[in-house]
Parts: sequence; structure tokens; C-alpha cells
Amino acid sequence: MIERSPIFDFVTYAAMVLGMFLVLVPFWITLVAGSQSLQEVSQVPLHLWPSTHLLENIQAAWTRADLGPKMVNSFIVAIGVTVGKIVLAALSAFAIVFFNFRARMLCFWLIFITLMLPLEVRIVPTYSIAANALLPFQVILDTFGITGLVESLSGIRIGLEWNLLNSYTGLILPLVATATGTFLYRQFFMTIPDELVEASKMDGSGPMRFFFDVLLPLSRTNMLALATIMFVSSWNQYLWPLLITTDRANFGTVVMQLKALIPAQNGTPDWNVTMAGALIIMLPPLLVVALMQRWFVRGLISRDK
Amino acid sequence: MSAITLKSVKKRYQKSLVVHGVDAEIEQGEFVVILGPSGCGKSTLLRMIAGLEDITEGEILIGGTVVNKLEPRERGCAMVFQNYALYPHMSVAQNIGYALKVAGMPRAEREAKVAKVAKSVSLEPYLDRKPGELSGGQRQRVAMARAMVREPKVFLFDEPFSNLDAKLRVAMRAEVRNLHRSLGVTSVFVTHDQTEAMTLADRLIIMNSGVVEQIGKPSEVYHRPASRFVADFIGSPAMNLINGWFGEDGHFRHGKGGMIHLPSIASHVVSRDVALGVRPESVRRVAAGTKGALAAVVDYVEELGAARLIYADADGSRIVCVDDGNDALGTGMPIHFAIAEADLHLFDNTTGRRIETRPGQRAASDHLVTA
Amino acid sequence: MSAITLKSVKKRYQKSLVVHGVDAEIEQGEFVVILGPSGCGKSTLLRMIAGLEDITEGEILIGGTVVNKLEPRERGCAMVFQNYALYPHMSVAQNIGYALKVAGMPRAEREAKVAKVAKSVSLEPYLDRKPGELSGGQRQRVAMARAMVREPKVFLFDEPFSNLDAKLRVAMRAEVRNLHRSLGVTSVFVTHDQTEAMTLADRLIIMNSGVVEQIGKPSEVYHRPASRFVADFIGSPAMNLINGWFGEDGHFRHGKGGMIHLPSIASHVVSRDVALGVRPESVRRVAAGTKGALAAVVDYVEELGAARLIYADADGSRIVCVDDGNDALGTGMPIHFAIAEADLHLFDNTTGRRIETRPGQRAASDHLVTA
Amino acid sequence: ATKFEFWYGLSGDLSERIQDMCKTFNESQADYEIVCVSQDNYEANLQNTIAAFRANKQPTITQISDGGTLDLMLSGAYIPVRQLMEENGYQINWDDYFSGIASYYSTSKGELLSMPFNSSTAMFYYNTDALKAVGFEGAPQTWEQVEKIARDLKAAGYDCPVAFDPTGTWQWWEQFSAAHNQPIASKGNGYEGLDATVEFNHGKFVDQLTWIKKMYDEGLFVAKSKAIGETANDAFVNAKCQMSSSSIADHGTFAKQAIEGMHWDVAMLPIWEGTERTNTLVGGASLWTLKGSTPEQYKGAAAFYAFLATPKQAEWWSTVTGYIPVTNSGFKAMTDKGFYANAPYKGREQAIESLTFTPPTEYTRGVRLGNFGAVRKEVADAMQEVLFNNVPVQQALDGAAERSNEILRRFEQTYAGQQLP
Amino acid sequence: MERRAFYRNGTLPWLLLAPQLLLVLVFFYWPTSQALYWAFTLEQAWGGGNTWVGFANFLAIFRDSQYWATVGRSAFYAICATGLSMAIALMLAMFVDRALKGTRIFQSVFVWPYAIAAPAAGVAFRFIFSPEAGLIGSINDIWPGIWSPATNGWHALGMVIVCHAWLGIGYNFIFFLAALQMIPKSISEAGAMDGARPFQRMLDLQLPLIAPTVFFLMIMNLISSFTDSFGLIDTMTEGGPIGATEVMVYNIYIDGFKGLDYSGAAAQSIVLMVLVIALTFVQFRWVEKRVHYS
Ligand SMILES: Nc1ncnc2c1ncn2[C@@H]1O[C@H](COP(=O)(O)OP(=O)(O)OP(=O)(O)O)[C@@H](O)[C@H]1O
Ligand SMILES: Nc1ncnc2c1ncn2[C@@H]1O[C@H](COP(=O)(O)OP(=O)(O)OP(=O)(O)O)[C@@H](O)[C@H]1O
Ligand SMILES: O=P(O)(O)OC[C@H](O)CO
Ligand SMILES: [Mg+2]
Ligand SMILES: [Mg+2]
Repeated sequence: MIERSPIFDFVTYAAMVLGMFLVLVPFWITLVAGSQSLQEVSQVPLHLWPSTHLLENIQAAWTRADLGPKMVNSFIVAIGVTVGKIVLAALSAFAIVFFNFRARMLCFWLIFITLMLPLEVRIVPTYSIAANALLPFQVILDTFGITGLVESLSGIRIGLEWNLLNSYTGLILPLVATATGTFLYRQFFMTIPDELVEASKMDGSGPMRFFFDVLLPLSRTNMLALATIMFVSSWNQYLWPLLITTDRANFGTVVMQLKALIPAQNGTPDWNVTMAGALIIMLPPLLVVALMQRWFVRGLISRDK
Repeated sequence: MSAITLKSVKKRYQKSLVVHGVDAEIEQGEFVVILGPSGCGKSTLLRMIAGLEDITEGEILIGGTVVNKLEPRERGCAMVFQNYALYPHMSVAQNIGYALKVAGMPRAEREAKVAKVAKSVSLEPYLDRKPGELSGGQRQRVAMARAMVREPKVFLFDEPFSNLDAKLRVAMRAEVRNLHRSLGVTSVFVTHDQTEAMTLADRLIIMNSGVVEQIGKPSEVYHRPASRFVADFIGSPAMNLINGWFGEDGHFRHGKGGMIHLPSIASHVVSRDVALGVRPESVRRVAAGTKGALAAVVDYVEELGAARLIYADADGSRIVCVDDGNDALGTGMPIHFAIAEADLHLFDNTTGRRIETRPGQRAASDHLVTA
Repeated sequence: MSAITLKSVKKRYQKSLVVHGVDAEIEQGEFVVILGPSGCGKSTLLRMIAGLEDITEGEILIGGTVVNKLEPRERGCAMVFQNYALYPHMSVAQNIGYALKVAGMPRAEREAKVAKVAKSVSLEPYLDRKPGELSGGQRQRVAMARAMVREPKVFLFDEPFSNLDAKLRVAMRAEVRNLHRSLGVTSVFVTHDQTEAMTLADRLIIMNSGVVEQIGKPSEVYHRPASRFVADFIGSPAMNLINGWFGEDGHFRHGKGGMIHLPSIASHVVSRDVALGVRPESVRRVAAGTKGALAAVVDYVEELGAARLIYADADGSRIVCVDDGNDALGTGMPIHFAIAEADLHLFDNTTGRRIETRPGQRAASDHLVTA
Repeated sequence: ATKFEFWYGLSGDLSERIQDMCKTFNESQADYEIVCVSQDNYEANLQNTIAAFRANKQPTITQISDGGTLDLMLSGAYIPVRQLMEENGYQINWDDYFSGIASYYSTSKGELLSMPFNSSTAMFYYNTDALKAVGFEGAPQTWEQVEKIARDLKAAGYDCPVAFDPTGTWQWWEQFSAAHNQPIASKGNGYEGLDATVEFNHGKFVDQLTWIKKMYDEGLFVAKSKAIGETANDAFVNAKCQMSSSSIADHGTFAKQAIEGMHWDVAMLPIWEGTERTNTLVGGASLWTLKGSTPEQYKGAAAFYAFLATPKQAEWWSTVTGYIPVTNSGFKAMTDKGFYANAPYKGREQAIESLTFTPPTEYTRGVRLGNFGAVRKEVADAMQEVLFNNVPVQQALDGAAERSNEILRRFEQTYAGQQLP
Repeated sequence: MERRAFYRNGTLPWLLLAPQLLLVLVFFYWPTSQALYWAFTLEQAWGGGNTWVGFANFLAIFRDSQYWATVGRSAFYAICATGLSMAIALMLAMFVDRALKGTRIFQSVFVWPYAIAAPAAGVAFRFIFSPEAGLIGSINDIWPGIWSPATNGWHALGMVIVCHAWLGIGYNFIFFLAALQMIPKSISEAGAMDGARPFQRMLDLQLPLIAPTVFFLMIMNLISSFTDSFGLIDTMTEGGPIGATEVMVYNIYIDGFKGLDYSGAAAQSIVLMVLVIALTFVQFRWVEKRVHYS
């Protein structure tokens, strides 16, 4: 860096340390409180150093919020969603970038627009679709009179039904469509030089061969970035699982359980248990981000706008 | 039968016509270079041959077969791209062997073939490296090996050296030449670098804005440029082109009242708007008093090491002269030139075409131009 | 007092030394070009002068003051960057005036000055445009105007033309020359393009791997290269360098049993491992029977238009000759060369330095080399 | 065995009792297996039931609290319990149910639509030790007494004389209104049509809230809720607050959770001096049988209801929770056994007394308002506006009333043309 | 330049797109159209039927002063959370961009908040801000009752905003850093040669050059403040006290899912969608004007 003003360097470090403090405090408090006993955690002011009760608090949180099976669910959902997104996004972006057909931009926008309207703004109607994912097709059949026709011909009434409530499919499938992922892949695919496509054409390979032999190996780092982002975001899903799992015991995810950890049930402000629970719930995505930092940052950057 | 035949080949993008109907025959084993300024349609033409671009109109024949509707892989061409277009994730061996793999050749046979080709371009030590770990010249060689391994009927090159530095370029030029000499495969090579073109080509196709300006041997193109464009484009420093017209008195009038006496030429072209061309190396300095010398004033001098370029002003027209003299020359100093009439070229400024002033070719003549 | 003095300037990045102790004096008003291959440390040296890079060891003086500890803004240098480094969000006028604004010059005065400078580089019509809306040459000019406006003591240029195409480059070269001529400001110009270097420089600093190989006028450097590296690097096509050694018999032995009789030179260098250098344009073709001619066999010929390059093999050593002959020449044909002894250069292959064989400089001599 | 589901809105201790009960049922016979699922609270249970119903995944039985009754009545989603029991061959003496309970869950013609299950009413709890300490013996009967005791307690150094749950509209508003025979809404609290409007912004509730505000400002009432970090119930059982109002259902829980050595008792809600006490509203919830199950499952549901109605089971339920027996005969049997004579059950009979204090009047038979949960939220917000933001009582209640009426009108429009059953 | 190397194949691209398009149609476009329909009807909670009411639902929410209060609160929330988060992230990015020794560690840590689920952060912050425990609770020991997010709406809103801003730091930081690093080093050097000191270069050169990113992030943050706030509010305040933290999304959830007013909620959803789309379009118009360095 040009200019070696020691004062400015000092200001820089001071600001970064302050920022680090700002960023780390919530993590630290969570850890500290999670490791204290009920008595310690209830003290005002709080002791800012971890104590020795982390394991027992984690145990308490684990049983109180039934985190065992919920962890398993969270992993199933997060991994399912991540894999699904990576696959679907790659396929869609491939079609949009490398094929010249009239509707390609339309398709892109159809997918991209969904980014603007996240689940939260269309909660209620989405729920009814989760109850029967085939409803649109049923309605289409009904409106075009096909249902009636078939019924009068064969006597069988077409009743399309696919209930997603309280199922892994329901937790995963609707989240698998991904505008972000498609966009990211598209951005990356667009950086593939034309010549590479042409070289492979000259070498005699068709589109799918190109996809598997050239495109996929080349997008490995992007895939990692995408995987990180997707894992974090699907692990952290809150509203959707909240909505479509009435059967929390079997299909709940850990993040949904956070509320159950907040004290109030029987009056003991056992924030230590709450924090220990929060800690384990935060940990998997945090680890993923910390470990995949390099790719993740790159991926986000190329996600650009 | 020609190796490649182009019959009024046209290419239109949306509204704009970028290749205006090219006709050409390329012989078996010939090395043809397409040369022209950026954007003139060279790549487009090459890519139409390769099958990477649709042919809007006209026909392309390879080995006598119309290939307009054939896929790239069915045309038997191999291509070397400007930026090499190597597969970054594959090793050198995999890059070279990919086409064979796609074609379903068994592994053992493939490997043997790759090894053989790699050897012929001295790439054996690098077979396991990724393209990213190679130097520019090595990458270039991989690209060539990849093209060679398929034993194509035609090699296509699209400015394959433009990413190399000057020294490497010269070296690679020699390699391509050797390759062609040893394999004898028909080759079409696109470049906008005239040195490259001149030194490599059996024949040149000079293009400008989608139109072929001249097809011919390098020396032909240099010594008898078919158009003002070619004259200006080929040769460095560029040919001096002096705009003017011929009076009935056999004088060529130019600039601010300049006159050159050119009776033998004048007869062909009285009164037309023309350009008189002469190469800087054909302009000779003569002593002040020399009969018929062209008087001018020095503008500035560029030292090139081996020689120097003198930029001078003769009655308002710029004259550049290659000079290997050693004397001090400053701006504003008077200077005198002589030009052999045989070294003169004449172009019609309206059509841009050459006006032939003598039947024979570049005859030695010492008849001096006189003012 | 020199404008810039470099005293054993060194630069170390982490472990690697990239500038090995450069000593140089640059005079007031001089135009010095630093020339060398890519990665040799040219930019690093320039940036140390500018203050953009710490000086690891040694001293840099500007106008007699040691500037090692001064910030860039305190050194009175202005710099033109390779990619121009214009501020993309500012208009041309703002770009030019930014330094003045930072210096706190009142608005009116600033605008007047910007207008004046803009006029001098013909940028007036574009003052309100953003850099993105300018052509390459115009941007280049903005970068120059930005440097000029501060009326610096020193101009620094880091390959300012490398992003321009060939034609523009030549034009900008002329502009820089004019600029320097009219302002007379000491300038340091970095490039790896020798034509640029030769045509612009008052003096050249030739660098190689962080070491200065030679400092001198362009013609000096061309005609009396101080090292084998310089001899090879300057001039295109490159100088013929024939490795060999001198026997006591006054013969130079090279290649596969080649011998050249060079008694006058031999006395200096008996038995040393040396390279004999001769520029391709100093190699003359002579008729087969000519006395003392060097016999060789044609390897191949490169047609350049104005002339051609003949690559020949003389007893296992490659000889390149610039020839303007017209006769048909094919691979394997015999050919004969003559070289004036005055055109010979001699280099010690161990140290790489030139071996001076005659006291005077490039005297005209027709004494022919004899085999 | 035929499996069928039962969703309920209780959690914690009460949820565990339900699980016990389900287990007992499953063990008592081999034909059916009931699966009991807790949905945390009444609200969530109603929402989830609706969601599930729309998705065709509803349970056979769901527990709907008093406030959700009208929503269910108009849903067309249920099978009346009377019909269910008849069809499955059970003879139930419907007249045996307490009239207050029956009137809440029955059609205007008196047909009971849902199975009364966990019935309660609001009560007043007090810490006898603390009251004694300031010289008060027995139960506070009037709000005047409460005020005086609170002042004395405060003077004696008690931080929190009365725990006030600012979200507790049920005990502080609805039951207060019932005890004072105040209308909650026009048209007989909505019984006479969907076009009823709320009435809480005039009458005694306005004065009551004004009084509460005064008490709050003096630190005599202290706000306690989940959001604040401690519920009123917790504050009471931990002896931090000395008086509190809550459901009789909590009687059992209090007995378990009260800190060692603490003495407390329960009484009917206080009334203002010079007013006539009327009966309070039945609280808790009833069980609704939803459409969409198989006949086999309905058989199971009927069997389950019958099981609940057995005297043994009813008594067990009343013992382990604070919920009252729902039939006259049940109550009589337990009284006769001396169940209410001694601690820890002593005092619970006052809930029945409160419920049956007078025959139900126009305003004490129940509440029939659509989307009543949303109306409750408006009142809770108004109470908090008054307490925390110092909004004038009348203004806060007027605003709440206006919005409540809008909620009611939307409901009316949504079910345009439908009649109350 | 436009890509020109394409494959031509009639059905393959459709096959490739089919899975994603199907999902999008079923889980996005269908429910969205459903919401559109409900917004013009009164939908019975139990699904028994509905009646067409035209724009009545919209008129109802537009007439409701509490709805406007929600909108105002959302705007306030959005602006504060966005401003706070971006300001902090920008500052950190600027300093990290100086690439002093050891910066890498800071850089890694600054990204961490991105990994945290909003509800999890909500729980942690709820403890930190809890009046009777935690970190901030201490000040209640000095001045009792001064901090009371359970009864004071502004406290509650402030608490949620701070948490939201914290969550956004990681994301904003990365983008700012990327934008800063995309600025060629030579521009800073040119600034130095022109005599500008580091701080002045930040103001005159870096800041204007990352303006498109600033704008992009502003929009993304605004949008996220509409959507990501849900988990936060649900775990921290559940919209309370007295609706002081009920922003538009939460209101949709409360009215629709809890209040069983599907139509009112649908109308609110439509309003929110229009808002988000509008913001996005503004953003796109701007992003087109990217800075080009060369
Ligand atoms: N896909 C395309 N769509 C529209 N115009 C195109 C397309 N590809 C090329 N062109 C235009 O066609 C003309 C010829 O392009 P071409 O690439 O053949 O030029 P070129 O001679 O190879 O130039 P260069 O030396 O710069 O590579 C140019 O004007 C170019 O802009
Ligand atoms: N920041 C740096 N850290 C480590 N090494 C560096 C750094 N900058 C330059 N170098 C190395 O120093 C050497 C000289 O670099 P410099 O940029 O001065 O070369 P140059 O002569 O300007 O080359 P070019 O013509 O390619 O610009 C190179 O080997 C380069 O790799
Ligand atoms: O606590 P419970 O079960 O008595 O019920 C209280 C009210 O009736 C809820 O609406
Ligand atoms: Mg091209
Ligand atoms: Mg450099």
C-alpha cells in the first residue's frame, strides 16, 4: 500500500479490532452463557468468561428441544436442498446460456423473478400448494374439461393429489428451485470462452458431452461456493418448515426449535441452556462458512448482481 | 480438384453483411493466409469453413463435397484458436486425446497416438501438466498437437500467435512452417500481422470489409498491389501515397502546387483523381544538385537502429524515406529524393483499384523521376 | 546537477531481489527510456522513482534531494500508467484537474489551467466526457494531460502505449516526442518495445533480470552493444551470434568445424569462449567465387516484401542475412556471404560482456572477412 | 387397531396428563389407537387444524378453546358430537352437563356440537402468608379489598402485590365482564347474529381498566408475561407476586410448583362493591370431531368420548389438573366423596360456584364472535397501550373497538348469508 | 460481446429446464396467482368458499391506519437496519482493503454473521438485550427500568434492528470488499501521484467507484429487511409489544396465518410484492450503469 502513515495504520487496526469485537460479541456471549450454570447466567452483570457447564447445558438443550432427531432432519433437508439446487441450477443455466432458442430469456426471467419475491411474502397461498402439489394440474384438467371427459368415458374420476405436508419432500422440494443458483451459474457459464465450446465442437462432442466433460469440471469452484451458500440458507430456513410441519416431533428442524428453547415455560430463566442450544444450532453453518470461506467469498462475488 | 472451394460465400449477421461473396480456390497442400485489418471478416470466413458459423449464402466445398449442412466434426477440419481454447481442467495428454476419446478410440491406441503427436511437437515432458502450468509457446504447441492428432484434411488457424510475444512469435512461425512442410496438409491461416502473413503464405487472400481485395503470392501482393488498400496495408513503413491528378502536360500535380513530370504514365490517366504510390525503401536520397531530384523539407527523423526513417514534406505531401545514412538531419533542413519510375504504383482513387501502367512486371529501370 | 540520480538502488520482494543495484544519472530535460524484456524490473525501478514502491537499498535523488522517505506527492513526479488509470467516475476535466483540486488550487484558476492543458493535447471537445466514452488514443491523451497539468519536475511513463494498436502507437509516439520537445521536462519512459525505445530515447537504459546492461544513446547501443544480451535484444531480426573460440592461428572456430580467419581480432582473445556477432543487414551476399567469402547452405527464406531474410547454415552455425535480391532460392542451395570486419562484434560468453577489438567507433572498412 | 389422531393445545404439565390419558385409553381396549399430538397452545392448534383441514390432513378430533367456538360452528367441518354418539350407539345424558358449559358449545336450539372436555373459569389466587402479614384474613371478595391489601403489601415492602398479565384478556376482561354482567358484544354477546358489535369500550370495563392503570402506575399491579421474562403464574408460585388471576386449571400446577413453605388459596374473582355477582364464563376447551375421517375412526372417537365421560376418568382428569368436572352428576359424586374438603383440592369447588353462581344471562352464557382470537388481541393491545404507552383508557378502548368491529364485519361478510346454528 | 457459440437442439434445452420450471410454476407462480385471486375475494378460513369483493380488501388495508403504521415501521426498520449494516460493513471493507499485515484473519471473521440463521441470532440477541440478564441488563441495575424491550416499543424495535444489521454485516462486507478490490490498484496510485492522501482517496476515488455496489446492496438490504426479518421478530418479540415490531411480513403472517384473514393477508402480500418488484426494477436500471475500468 502506498503511504505508510503509522497513524492511519493504527486507525485501520483499531477499526478492524472494533469491527471484530462487534462481530464476535454475539458469538462470545452465546458461548459464555452456554457454558455457565443457571446461577452464573442469572448474575447481573454477566461474567464474560466461559464457565465449565457447557456439556451439561448442551445435554439439557439437546433433550429439551429434542435436538437429536431434529439435527438429523436439518442435515437431511440442508443436504437435499443443496444437492438439488446445484443440479437444477446447473442444468437450467446450461440450457439458458448454451442453447439458442427463442424463449431462453423468458425462461431466465421466469426463474429469476422468483428471487424478488421470497417465500415470506406469499406464505399463505404457498401453504395450500404444499398440501397438494398437483393442484395446479388438477385445476388445468378441470378447466379444460378433461376430468369430466375421462369420468364420463371411464367412470374414473381423476383426483391428482400429492400432499407434501409433514414430509421430507415437502421440506426440500419447494426450496430446490433457485434463482440465485441459476443466476450464479449463468454468470459463470458466460465467462466460458466461446472458443472452448467451439473447440469441443471441432473435437466432435455434442452438448451433453460438453456439459459433463468440460463445463462441470470447470465449475467445480463455483459449485463449492454455491454449495456453501445453499447449505447455509437451507439450514437456516425457518418459516417454511414452520408452516409445513404440523408434525414437529418427526419433521421439525433445529432452527424451528429455537423458540422452544427460550425460557418462559416454567419460569426459570435458564438462558444458559438456551444459549447452549443456540450454539449447537449455529455451529454447522458457521463451520461450513469458515471452512469454505475461500470459495464461498469468490462465489458470492461472482454472484454479483 | 481443389482442397477447398468457396463459391460466392456470404455471411449476414442480423442486418449487416460482413462477408460479401467470397470466391476462392485453395489447392491441395497449399498454405493460404487470410490477411486483413481487424473486423474485415477473416475469422467469420474461417469459421464458416470450420462449420462454426452458418453460411448465409453461397457454397463451401471441402474435398469436392458441399459442406454447408455438415456439422464441424463431419468436415474433417481441425482448428487452432487464437487463445488456444485448451480445456483448462485436462492435462496436456487429455487435451490432445479428447477428440479421439469422443470418437470412441480405445484407450491404448489413443495413448499411443497422443504420445506420437506430442513427440513431434516436443511436448513429451509436459504431458501430465495442466495448460495453466505451461508457457505461451507450449500452450500453442498443445493447441497444434490437438489439431494434428485427428489427422485432418484441413488445418484452420485463427490468429494463433496473437497472444505470444514477439520472439516467440517468430519461433512459432518457424514451427508452423516446418509442420506444414512435413505434413503437407492444406492450411488456412488467419492473421492481421503482415510479417506473419508474408513469411508463411504460399498464397495470400487479402480482405477488407468483407471483400477480397487480392489473392496472390506474397511477392505479387507486395510488388503489384491490386488496390490502394492493399498498397497501404502491406509493407511497413507503409507505401507513400500521394493524391493528385495528371495534367495534359504529363505532369502529376499534388499537394500545394507540387508537380512531378511523368510523361510515360500520364498518357494512361490524364486528369483522373489518382494516387501515386512509392515504397519508402524505393525513395532514394540524392545530392542537392542531382538532376530531376524531388526537393523536400525534413519533418522529423526516426532512428531505427539499422536504418532511419526520414519524414519529409514535398510541396505539402508527406514523403517517408528509409535511409541508412549517418549524417545529422534536423527539422526544416532541405533534402532531395529520387524515385525510379519502375517503382511507381498508380491507383484510381474513385474505384481504389490499381491502374496498370506497364505491361511487364517490375522491370529494372533507372529512369529517374524528374520534377 | 542531474535531474535524477540512482545510487545502487535495490529492490527485494520477500526473498527475491528483483532490482540488483542500479546506478544511473539522468540529466535535466533528458528523455530516458528503460528498455528490457518482461519481468526484468523496469516497472519496479520506475515505481521506486515515483515513490509507489519502497526502496530496499540505495538512494534515489531527484533534483539533488534524497527522496527515499518522501511520499509520492512530495517528489514532484507525474506518472502515466500503462492502463491510463483514469478515474472512471470523473469527467475528463475533473481527471485532469484532480491533482490541482487536491492541492487546493482555487476553482477558477484550476479551470483555466485545465483548459490550457486540454488544448495543448487537443482534448477540448471532450472535457465533459467520462473516460469510458473515449477512444484509446483519447484516453492516453487524458492521462498525459493529467500528468502535464501539475507541471512536474519529472515525467514517468510505464509502457503507456502497450494497450494501443499499432497505428495509434506510432501516432502517440510522435505526440510524446512533441510534448517532450516543447516542455523539455526530464522524462523516464519504460517499454519493452525496442522500436518505441529507439525512436524516443535520448538515452537508453537496457535492463535484464534486474541488472543494467548498458546505458547509452540509441545508436551507441545499436552499434556498440555492451553485452551479448544487448546485442541479441536490440535489432530485428536479431544479430547473428556465432559461438566459438580463437585458435593461436588467428582462426575463429565454430559450429561443426567452421573456421573464419580473423587475425586482427584473434590477438585480443585467443582461446576464450566467445561469440562473434554480426547484424543480418551487415551480411552481404557475394558471388560464389568471391575471395574470402563465407560458404553456407540455404535453410529457408522469409519473404518480407521489401526484402527477404535468408536463413542459412555455415558449418553448423545459423547465419541470417537481409537480402533484397530477387533470385529464386531454395532450401539446400549454396550461398556465399561477406562480412566487413568493422561490422563484427565480439562477446565473452562467460561474462556476457563485449570485447573491444578496436579503439575507434564503427569506422568504415572494406576489409573482408576471409574463411 | 384403528388409529386416529387427536390434536390438542395444551403444553407442559397439562400436556403430559393428556398423554397419560391417551395411554390409559389405548390400554383400556384393543380396537382403537388414539395418537395425541400437542400443538403447544389453543391458538396454534386452531391454526394448524385449519391448515391441515384445508390440506385434507386433519385429525379426527381437535381441541378448540372457548374463543374458537364460532369459527368451528360456521366451518362446516365438523360432525356434531350428539350425532356422532347416537350414530355409534352411545347413550349420553346431555342434560347432565352444566348449563353454562352447554350454552357455550350448543346451537341456539340447544344441540351440543362439541364434546365438553377441559372446562375451567377464571379465579383469583392469593398468597395467604403475605395477606396475613398485612393483617388480612380470608379471601379478597372485592376489588376495593384488593386495592387496600395491595397498598398494605407495598407498604410492607412487597415489590409485587398483584401480578398482572397484560395479555390476559380472558380473566381480566371477559370474565370480569361476565362477573359484572357486562356485555362483551351486542346481540347477546353475538348469540343473536353475526352483526353484533363489541361493547367493551363503555360500561364497567372502562372503569376497571382505568383502575388497573392507576394501580399499575403506583406499582401495585406489576406486569408479568412471557415477553417480559416471567409469567404471572411463575411470579405467583415463586412468591414474588402475592395475588394473581388465572384459570382454575392452573390449580393443580400451582400446587406442584409453589415454592416450599408458601401458603396460598383460591377464590372467585372479586367484584366491585355495590354490584351483583353473576356467573362467570366457562373457559377451557371442548373437543370437536372433524369431517373427513373413516367410519372406523369415528367409532374410535365416539369410544374415546365415552371413555372421557366415565366417572372414573372424569374424576382422574379433575384431580390431576384443575379442570372442573363438566356434569352435575360428576360434580355431585366428587363432592359427596369429600374430594373438595381438603387440600390440595380444597377451593376448586369455588370454580363451579362461580360458574353456576346465577343462571346464565344474556351476557354470561358465552361469547359468539367470529375470529375472536383477533378481537382478543385488539383488547390485549389496548390494555398494553394504556399501561405502557399512557394512552388514555377511553381512546385505547375506542380504537380497539373500532378495529374489533371491523374484524367482525369482515367475518360477517366472509360468511355472508350464513346463520348461526 | 454477445455469446455466439450455441448449440442448436429443439427439445434438449426444454428437457434441461423442465425440472426447475415445473418447480417454479407449482411453488411460485401458482401460489402467487392464488394470492392474487384471494386478494379480490373473502376467503373462508376453512376453505368453505369465497365471495368476490373486488378491491374491497385493498381499500380496507389502505383505510386502516394501523396498516400504514406497519408500512411506516417497515420503512423505518429497513432504512435503519440497512444504513447501520452497510455503514459498518463499508467501513470494515475499506480498512480490510488496505491489506495491512494480518488482515486476512479479520477478513474471515467479518464474514461469519452470514452463516447465522436469523432466529438463532434472534435468540442470542434476545439474551444479550434481556433486561433482567445478559449484557445490556446491567444498565437496569444502575438505572432500574431504563431498558425495557418488553414494554417499550422503541426499545424492542431498536433491538431487532441492531440484530438485523449485525446479520447483514457479513454479506455486505463481502460485496464491498469485492467491489473495492475490483478497483485497479493503479487508480489509487494515480491518486497518490496526484497528491491525495489515503483518506481523501477513499472519499474521492474509492467511494464513488463502488457506488453501483452501494446501490445494489442498498436494494438487497431493503428487500431482505422485508423478508429476513420474519425469523428474527418471531424469536425476539413476536411482533410485540403492542405490535411495535410488526413489520409488513410479520403482519401478513399474523393476519393471515394467525388471524385467519387469508384475503386481507393476500392483499397485503400483493402490496409487498409490488413494492419488492419496484425496488428490484429500480435496482436493475441502476446496475446497468456499472463503472468500467480500462
Ligand atoms: N456474432 C456476430 N454478430 C454480429 N456481428 C458480428 C458477429 N461476429 C462478428 N461480427 C461482425 O462481423 C465483422 C467481421 O468479424 P470477424 O470476427 O470475422 O473479423 P476479423 O477479421 O476476424 O477481425 P479480427 O482481426 O479483429 O479478429 C465485424 O464487423 C464484427 O463486428
Ligand atoms: N509485489 C510484488 N511481489 C513480488 N514480486 C514482484 C512484485 N511486483 C513485481 N514482482 C516481480 O519483480 C520482477 C520485476 O517486475 P516488474 O513489474 O518490474 O517487471 P517489468 O520489467 O516491468 O515487466 P513488464 O514488462 O512485464 O511490465 C518480476 O519478476 C515480478 O514477478
Ligand atoms: O387455561 P384454560 O385451559 O382454562 O383456558 C383459558 C381460556 O379459556 C382460553 O381461551
Ligand atoms: Mg478474428
Ligand atoms: Mg512493467
